[in-house]
Amino acid sequence: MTGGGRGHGRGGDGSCGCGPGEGGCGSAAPAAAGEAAAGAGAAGAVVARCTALMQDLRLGSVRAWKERTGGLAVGYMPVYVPREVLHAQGVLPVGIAGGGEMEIIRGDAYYQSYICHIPRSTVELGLDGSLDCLDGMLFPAICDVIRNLSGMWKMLFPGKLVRYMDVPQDFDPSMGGVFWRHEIRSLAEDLAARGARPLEDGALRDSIRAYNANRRRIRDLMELRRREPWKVPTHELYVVLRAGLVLPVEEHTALLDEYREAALADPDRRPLDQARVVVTGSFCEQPPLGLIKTLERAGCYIVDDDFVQVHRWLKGDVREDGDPVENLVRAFLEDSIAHPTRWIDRDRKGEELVARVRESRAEGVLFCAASFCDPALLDQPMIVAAVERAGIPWTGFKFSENTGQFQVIREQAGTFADSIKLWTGAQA
Amino acid sequence: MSEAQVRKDRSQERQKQMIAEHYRRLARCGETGEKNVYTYVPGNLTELMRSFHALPVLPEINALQSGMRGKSRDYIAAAERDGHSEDVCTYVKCDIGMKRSGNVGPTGERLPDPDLLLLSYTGCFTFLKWFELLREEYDCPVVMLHVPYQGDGVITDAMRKYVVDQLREKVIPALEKATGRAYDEDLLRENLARSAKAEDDLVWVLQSARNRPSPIDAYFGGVYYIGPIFSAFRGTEDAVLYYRELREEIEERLRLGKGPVTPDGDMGEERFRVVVEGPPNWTSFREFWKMFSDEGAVVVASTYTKVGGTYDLGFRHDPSRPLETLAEYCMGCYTNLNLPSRVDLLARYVEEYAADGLLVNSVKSCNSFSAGQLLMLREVEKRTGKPAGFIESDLVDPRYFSAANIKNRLESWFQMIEQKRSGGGGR
Amino acid sequence: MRTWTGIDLGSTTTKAVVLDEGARIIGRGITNSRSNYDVACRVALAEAVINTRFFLLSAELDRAGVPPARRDSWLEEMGRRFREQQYLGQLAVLREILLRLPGASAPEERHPLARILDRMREETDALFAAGAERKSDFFRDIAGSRYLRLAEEEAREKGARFDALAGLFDKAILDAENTPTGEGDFERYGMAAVGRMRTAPPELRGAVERAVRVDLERAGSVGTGYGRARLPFPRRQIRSEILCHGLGAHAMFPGTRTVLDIGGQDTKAIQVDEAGIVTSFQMNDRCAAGCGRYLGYIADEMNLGLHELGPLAGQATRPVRINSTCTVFAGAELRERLSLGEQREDILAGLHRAIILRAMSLLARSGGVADEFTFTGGVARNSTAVSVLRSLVRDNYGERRINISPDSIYTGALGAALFALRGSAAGHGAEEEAAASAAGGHP
Amino acid sequence: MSGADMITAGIDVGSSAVKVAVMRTDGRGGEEMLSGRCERMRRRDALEVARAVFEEALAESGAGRGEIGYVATTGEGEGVDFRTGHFYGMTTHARGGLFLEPEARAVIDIGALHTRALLMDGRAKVLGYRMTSQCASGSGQFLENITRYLGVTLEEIGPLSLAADDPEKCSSICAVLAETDVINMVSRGIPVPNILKGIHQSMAGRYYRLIAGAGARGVVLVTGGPAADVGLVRALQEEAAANRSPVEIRSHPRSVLAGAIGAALWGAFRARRLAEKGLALSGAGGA
Ligand SMILES: Nc1ncnc2c1ncn2[C@@H]1O[C@H](COP(=O)(O)OP(=O)(O)O)[C@@H](O)[C@H]1O
Ligand SMILES: Nc1ncnc2c1ncn2[C@@H]1O[C@H](COP(=O)(O)OP(=O)(O)O)[C@@H](O)[C@H]1O
Ligand code: SF4
Ligand code: SF4
Ligand code: SF4
Repeated sequence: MTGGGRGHGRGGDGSCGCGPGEGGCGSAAPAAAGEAAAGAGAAGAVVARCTALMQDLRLGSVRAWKERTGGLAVGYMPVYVPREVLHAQGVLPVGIAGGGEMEIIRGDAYYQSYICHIPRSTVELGLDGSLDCLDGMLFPAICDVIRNLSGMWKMLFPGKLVRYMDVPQDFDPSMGGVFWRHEIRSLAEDLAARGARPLEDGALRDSIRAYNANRRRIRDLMELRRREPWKVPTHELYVVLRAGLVLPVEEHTALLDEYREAALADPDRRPLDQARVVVTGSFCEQPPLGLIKTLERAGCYIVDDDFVQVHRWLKGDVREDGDPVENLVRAFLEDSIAHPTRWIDRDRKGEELVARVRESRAEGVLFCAASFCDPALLDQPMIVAAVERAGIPWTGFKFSENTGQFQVIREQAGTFADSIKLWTGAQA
Repeated sequence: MSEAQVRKDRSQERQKQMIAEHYRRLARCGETGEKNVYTYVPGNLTELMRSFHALPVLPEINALQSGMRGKSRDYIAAAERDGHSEDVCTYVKCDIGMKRSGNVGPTGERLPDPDLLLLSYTGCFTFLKWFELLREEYDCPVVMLHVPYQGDGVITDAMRKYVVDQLREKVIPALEKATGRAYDEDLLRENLARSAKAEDDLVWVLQSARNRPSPIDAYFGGVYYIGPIFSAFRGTEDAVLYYRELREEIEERLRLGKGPVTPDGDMGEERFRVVVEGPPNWTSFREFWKMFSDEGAVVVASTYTKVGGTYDLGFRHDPSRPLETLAEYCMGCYTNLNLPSRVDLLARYVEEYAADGLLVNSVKSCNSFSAGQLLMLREVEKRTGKPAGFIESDLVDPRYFSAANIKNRLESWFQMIEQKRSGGGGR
Repeated sequence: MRTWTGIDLGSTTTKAVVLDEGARIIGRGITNSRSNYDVACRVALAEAVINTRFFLLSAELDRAGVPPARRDSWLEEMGRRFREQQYLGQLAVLREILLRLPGASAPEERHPLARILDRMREETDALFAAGAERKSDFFRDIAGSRYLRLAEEEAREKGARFDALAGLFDKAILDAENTPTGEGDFERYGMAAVGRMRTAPPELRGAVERAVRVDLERAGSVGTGYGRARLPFPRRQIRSEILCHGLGAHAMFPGTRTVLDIGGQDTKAIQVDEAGIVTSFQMNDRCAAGCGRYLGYIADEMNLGLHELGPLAGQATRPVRINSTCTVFAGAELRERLSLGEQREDILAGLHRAIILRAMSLLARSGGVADEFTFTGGVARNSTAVSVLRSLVRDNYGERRINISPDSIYTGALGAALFALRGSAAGHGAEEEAAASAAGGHP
Repeated sequence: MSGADMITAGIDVGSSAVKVAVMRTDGRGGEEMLSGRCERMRRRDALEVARAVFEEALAESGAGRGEIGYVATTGEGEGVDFRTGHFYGMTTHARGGLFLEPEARAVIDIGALHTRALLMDGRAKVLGYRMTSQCASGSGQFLENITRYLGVTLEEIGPLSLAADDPEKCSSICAVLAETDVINMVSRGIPVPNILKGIHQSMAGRYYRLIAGAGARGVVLVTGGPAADVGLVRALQEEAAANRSPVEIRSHPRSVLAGAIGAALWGAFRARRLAEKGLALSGAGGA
């Protein structure tokens, strides 16, 4: 904030000369003022609803949906799957983003200590019956852990549909495209064999339209956050996006509208003296909500991130006319983000991140990767190099979805925010 | 191991020479103009590369050699200093560290910069990152061959076509460009025919462990036996000769009723027969091996010796279908099999090789191998009724080899097998 | 009489068990493990032998027709006074070492030191009075807690440097500990202890004399535990702790099918069959998070005895969720939570739960919890750990019979002693065993 | 007012010790330390110790309670009830480090549990940092536990380590298991100096990676309690030399007070800011 925000928040007098770190004081009383404000009003109600959905590990809303519609529900590990296809076949796609802070009793028995946390809680959810309502699980090509989880799922739940979705790493329509087309077709056949509607072009076009509408809303909210992060704080946006993993897309789209309106209408949402940062690295295992709040409380506005990435994997709209499967294939090949789980020919990842930093006028980058997350952590040195070349300050830390202790992270993020706030302003 | 052996076997001498010669040629690439291609062990297209007269360089082999030569600690530290995480695969860090420390290979000679990175992306996502990182280091061309995973335990026509198309449209042109030579399918066929010959002999050797006592150790000894065929030599005449000699030597051991060679010479009484899943530890390879041989334990089958091809399942390179056979080879490598197939294979090993149990060495580096091993262990135990053991270490990071801990678990496991055998009580 | 011993050289404590021909436990000894394994081993053995003498003594009293109630009250009082004598002996050693330390020559250190030591000696009577609470039974712990308390007083009242005094103790205790009690202690202190009793019954004196004279022949011994490789035993007298825990648990509760052992640095989940033979096991990896030592740190941090933790945690009303069980961070976590205003009991309850959760995952890894389930190791002495375990087992595996023996900490040593006994039965005497191993023969 | 002298105090509550510094600043760059104290908690209540040490430091400085313009806490001192404001640890270590060693452009702060390396500019602006993870291996606490087994005091570690002739490598990553390693060493008869040096080397390796990872060059000041450990500092210097590193590791006799000093100095900075704006300081929190 180059001398911009003058709000009298907890951060002190709000000028660039405010004492370093004071944003972090008062930690003994975690219910801070800013949140109390956000907790009230219409936006607060939407957020509360979404939080409940996110924390309902037994997927009550999915169960209710199934009862209502009699349709199939199929889970997926949420980095990217062609949800449009499921939707067109009348199947509810359900993103499974681990178990958050749930207690793990048996899931740990399947994993050594040096493997990230999300597969443990996912197995735990499977074993404790939380995922009973799912008729199958899709495991897109994210990393070796998820890949192997697909095999484990086959062994643990022999009655269910289990598919490993090997997304192409070749982006030539005549090769990777053909392969992906085939994968999509065979997924559709598998679903149909389980009682879903056969895949038809008309229905798929409608589904593409529905998801395009959803993606557009999300892009708008992201844009709003980039401009005025105090209006859509990330700890809210995050749970609103998480709700999209379990809700039917139309409902989620409506909910996004509702949230946006309420957030914009809230007069209490005024800027604080905070540093603008882009958070990157947590695209698979999701950070605990407390971590996001901690970053915000330590003086950061998160103006861009890669949480709940499935909503944003495709950068633009999918074409709505012509061969819909081909359109999905083309969108995947040509319009996906530069992602750690994809083979990228030249170093576009760093460039894309730097571009995101510029677009969002961020002042720094926080690498926030899940512990033991190979794709994120192996990417980090390359991305750091790009960020450093661009002269952007950065820092990094690791988390796991059940981290309950944020003291160290607060200290780091606080120091980072301090050094941006104190001196960026002083120079201006 | 070699220095400890009383009499060096001929095959071993040959392998040493092959390796030395290979690295010498690599070191002289600059002068001779020979081209080299970096690639990985699983799904390596050695016959194809050699048909372009390109020399393969295998970063994993360099990393494991660094581990064995006690250099990996420093290399890994160097990579971590440059911002690599403690959490990730140490092969990658060891390789990057080696590059940053002068790129001196296992024979003490410098390795050439790659003319091409051939990313045959088989069975492991880390490969992808690894070459992204190397691309930054060398700024050289990369060609990606996406080998689909056997998610459902089968190779479909669509998968085969996808790989063959990539080979034809991407990999071959890239090799042509990098080497300045035209694709020569006849030469490729000749190479493939030689591969198949060597593969026959290798399979015979590996299966000799069905005998009691087993004349080989299919893990600690096995990693030497697979050396030529998994790395730079498949399809060469040298490899054919090596495997013929090796087979003769093992036939001789069998005739004499001898057990396997160990770090301390011939092994004594064969007390335990075990199947091992997972790669070995390289930094304390001898110490690790001795924990087995001292107890009279011999490994009769292992999956690690299948990462560069599951020949004992019947696969042979087939000169009559050159690109298809390469595609099938890539897709059939061990880590490209799904977990149920891996369990099937292990259970089969325990039974066919009359093993006392399965031991899993879970390495921290390798999610491809390790994620899910605990379930595999349970399943194999359930199916075979034989007790399974579990230890943890790493490939080349000495910090993760805790000798006391591993020894403790191994000892307990062996004693448990024995206690079970004798029906309780003392020994 | 012929006896068989098992020694479990653990990471925190070293345990010894003495068996008679009928596989009955007649002696138990325990001491804290320390920098010198030989000493730890000797002390545990000596304690077990002393305990065996007490067992013999009790038998002598029976033989002399002393009624059980009277016998027990005599033995209790004599036992306490015996410990006191031992304590005084060790205190004298400590004193000598302390006053010899270079730091202690300056008057400003020496005087407070002498005052502290004098007061420690004066206190012993009360320390070992009937019903008195002691932080632990180990000299290091008892003396340490008294010393630090008194040093703090010195610092507060007389302006001595607390840090310096504490440092001196840390130095001296090592040597003091390594000047161990011996097997002969019973002879040495037995009579003195009787003399310190309020009334010294003549039957008791006679029985002590007779108990001292019994010849204890060590017919065989087997060692196990974390540090077993360092035991001064030939290889074939060493057994894996997994096997020993399995067999020990089986001996205590023959219906046992699953064993959980939580020791100082490792946690083991073991499955055994109807003969006590291990069929599967899992232990924690290189990380010692969530093991017994963790509780040790917490107890230190709170200045409590280990035995006080469980009861305190049992008073929790709203247990706190705790995920990190890094042993070293335990203290930090505790402090942070306290500073956030959470209740000590609630935090403690959370810590206990975290430990048991880790154990649950090892159990799951090893094949689950079968009926009957036996919980062993030092942590089985902790009431909250036990109750959390009970409820988690019930929730996840249904009703299971859960066995906990008062001797649970000796399970490994018992298993080892049983192996020794069976080894002898199978025809290996102690000498024979030694000879076999000296010849390097593989069994 | 910014021209007038001001006395401020900094209280650094660590996980094992409380440090207090009382500073006089003139607002024009003149800074002077009036008193500094460090006391280990030894399981006493942190806040009580903090209060006691604060009183002592105050007495030593000669300043009266009423003269203190700002009481700044850092570290885990947020709970200190008489503070004016709180500052993040790295910010204060940078500031304090620069005060102690004006040439320093990086600080490695070794605490009882965490270690962080930070890079700064000539105004103590933190430019980047690295921190150890949620695992206490190689921490100050670890070393402290070890000394208990070895029966040496903290003060003796350094000189003993310097006397090593054949350092014994310590292999375990885990601080708890490493203790056992060390016990094993003792029972194998390895001399104490060699054990200590081995531990120092393995710690130095870890710390050096943090320093290098943060991208440090030039003078690096070691702060925190272990900075007084000459053996550790020497091992760090050797590690840097072995890596032909562009850094020069230094320590300062008052290194342990860096956080407290930094807090006091930031407190002064902040108090002047607020005064300029005509804002009165509230009792606690400062906001
Ligand atoms: N009286 C007690 N009450 C509660 N816990 C105890 C008690 N005694 C020991 N413990 C716990 O047991 C642990 C030691 O267990 P033990 O089985 O002796 O371990 P090891 O065999 O590794 O030495 C200690 O760390 C402590 O947590
Ligand atoms: N003279 C010394 N030599 C070595 N280590 C020391 C010395 N004095 C203190 N320490 C170590 O310093 C640590 C405390 O450092 P400090 O910076 O106060 O940490 P924290 O702020 O986390 O309490 C303790 O763990 C202690 O082991
Ligand atoms: S968090 Fe990372 S390593 Fe773990 S499953 Fe997800 S992508 Fe894979
Ligand atoms: S993760 Fe495993 S297969 Fe992949 S590069 Fe590392 S060691 Fe090799
Ligand atoms: S220090 Fe803590 S987290 Fe690290 S290995 Fe040891 S117990 Fe585990």
